[in-house]
Amino acid sequence: MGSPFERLTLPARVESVRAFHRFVRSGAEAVGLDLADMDKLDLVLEEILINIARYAYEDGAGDVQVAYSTEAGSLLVEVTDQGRSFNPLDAAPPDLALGLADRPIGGLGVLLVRQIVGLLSYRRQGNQNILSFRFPGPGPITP
Amino acid sequence: MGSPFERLTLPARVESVRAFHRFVRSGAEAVGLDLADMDKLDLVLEEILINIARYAYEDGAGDVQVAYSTEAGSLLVEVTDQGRSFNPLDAAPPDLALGLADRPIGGLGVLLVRQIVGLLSYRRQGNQNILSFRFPGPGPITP
Amino acid sequence: MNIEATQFEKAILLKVSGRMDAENAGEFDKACELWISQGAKHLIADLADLQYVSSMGLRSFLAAAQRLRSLSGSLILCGLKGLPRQVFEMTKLDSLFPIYETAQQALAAL
Amino acid sequence: MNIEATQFEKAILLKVSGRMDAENAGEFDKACELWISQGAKHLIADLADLQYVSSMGLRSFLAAAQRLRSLSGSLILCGLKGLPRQVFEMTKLDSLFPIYETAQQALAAL
Ligand SMILES: Nc1ncnc2c1ncn2[C@@H]1O[C@H](COP(=O)(O)OP(=O)(O)O)[C@@H](O)[C@H]1O
Ligand SMILES: Nc1ncnc2c1ncn2[C@@H]1O[C@H](COP(=O)(O)OP(=O)(O)O)[C@@H](O)[C@H]1O
Repeated sequence: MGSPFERLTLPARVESVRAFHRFVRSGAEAVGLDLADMDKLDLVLEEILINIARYAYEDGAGDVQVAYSTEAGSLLVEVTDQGRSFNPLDAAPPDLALGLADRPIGGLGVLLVRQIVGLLSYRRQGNQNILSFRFPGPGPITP
Repeated sequence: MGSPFERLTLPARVESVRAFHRFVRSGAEAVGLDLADMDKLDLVLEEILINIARYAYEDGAGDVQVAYSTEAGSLLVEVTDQGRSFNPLDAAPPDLALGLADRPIGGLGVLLVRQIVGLLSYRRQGNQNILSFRFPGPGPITP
Repeated sequence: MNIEATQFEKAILLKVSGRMDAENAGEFDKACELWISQGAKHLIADLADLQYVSSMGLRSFLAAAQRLRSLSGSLILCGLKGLPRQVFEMTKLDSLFPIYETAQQALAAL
Repeated sequence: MNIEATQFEKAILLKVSGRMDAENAGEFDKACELWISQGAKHLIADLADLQYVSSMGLRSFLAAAQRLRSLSGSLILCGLKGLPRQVFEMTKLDSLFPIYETAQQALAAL
């Protein structure tokens, strides 16, 4: 079975994102992600974390936990918050056909996550939102 | 354990590549690869198959087999030939610093495979070369 | 992230390098505001050495472009490659900006 | 793959669309040869609608560029995005060609 999860919990704030990036970097290195994939992983994490910081907590203060586990060639990442229930898989996609003048400034974070991660899983467990995804670039087969 | 392998064997010729593309497409769809990843998978396969067609067999004629298995969110691909022993992981990388006039026309196939697939596994088994790789885009976690 | 500005006759060239994320995208906003307040009509963002950009960076590019457009100017991009290129393509923002391959080309076209 | 040629005063624009693979890259070689034999100095390959290119296609681009260079001409690329862009970047071929964002920009620069 998979290796146990490494976990880091920090306040859900913009200023925590880089610390989470450094935290998952060890896992990314352990599974041999190349630099391009590491940047993509950082991007996905940043988008999820920024949204939690901005939208999850009514009073604007709360924590977020990032956990990862390195399984055979693959990084499992799980992001957990205790904010309002939000399933990004149900979010309406933005209208990408609008011209410059009409294009709203924003609404692209969830889209980027879904495009990069492909399939994403979401579950609501008690008062928690748990988003998870696996991050290998196409990898080697494992016997 | 993983699902059993689907297998297709064809002559190692340029003209077989598109048939192999169609063959792996079903596996790619089964694991939910998006269109961008399918193109990357096609590219990796084409590069490997073209090289086998061009270099593997002394007398220029032989077969190649592509096998795939769809495991939880991940496509395992295995390419087998009976040609001369060739481990692409040992191939010297081309010199990418050369200018237009000096740049050899070629030598980029193995490089592309290694860059896209990240880690690749090779084994020589009897008289066979077996190249294998896993092709998920970053995918969902599986319970 | 580092932003290096060079003043040309018809535009300001902003060479943005490194990583543009939620924490520092505001610096790009400020650089744009500064040059716009000094009368610049066209800003050229050279992204050839930009390694990473998240959606907070995209917001900044979009906001600056809309602001300049309302002043009959423009935000022009060049050097778009790697992950930033992919991010612009995934969000279809690449169709909303004048884009040139190099800063030289962008300047020559003004 | 489809190749559509348009003759301009200073260059031939070849709009290459679809998938360029080992089986059909030779058609691009032939199109280039044809125009070179008719005296074309500069060919512009517009790849905006090229969805896929493998290393056999890269060979064709490189060969045409070297051929044209020896005739004091050039192979100019434009519209490079998506997977083809990534393939050019991974092989560092993007540094060996004059590249423009659009065919219009490429033509204007000649
Ligand atoms: N963690 C979250 N909790 C609640 N709502 C969220 C969360 N993440 C995103 N949203 C909602 O989804 C919308 C789209 O998010 P996103 O695509 O990142 O764009 P933006 O944040 O720029 O609006 C947000 O405007 C917000 O309403
Ligand atoms: N299946 C193979 N069997 C034997 N030699 C191979 C095989 N694949 C590749 N090679 C060798 O590796 C070299 C590099 O291959 P590649 O990167 O695809 O470039 P190219 O085929 O254009 O030379 C080839 O020139 C060939 O010598």
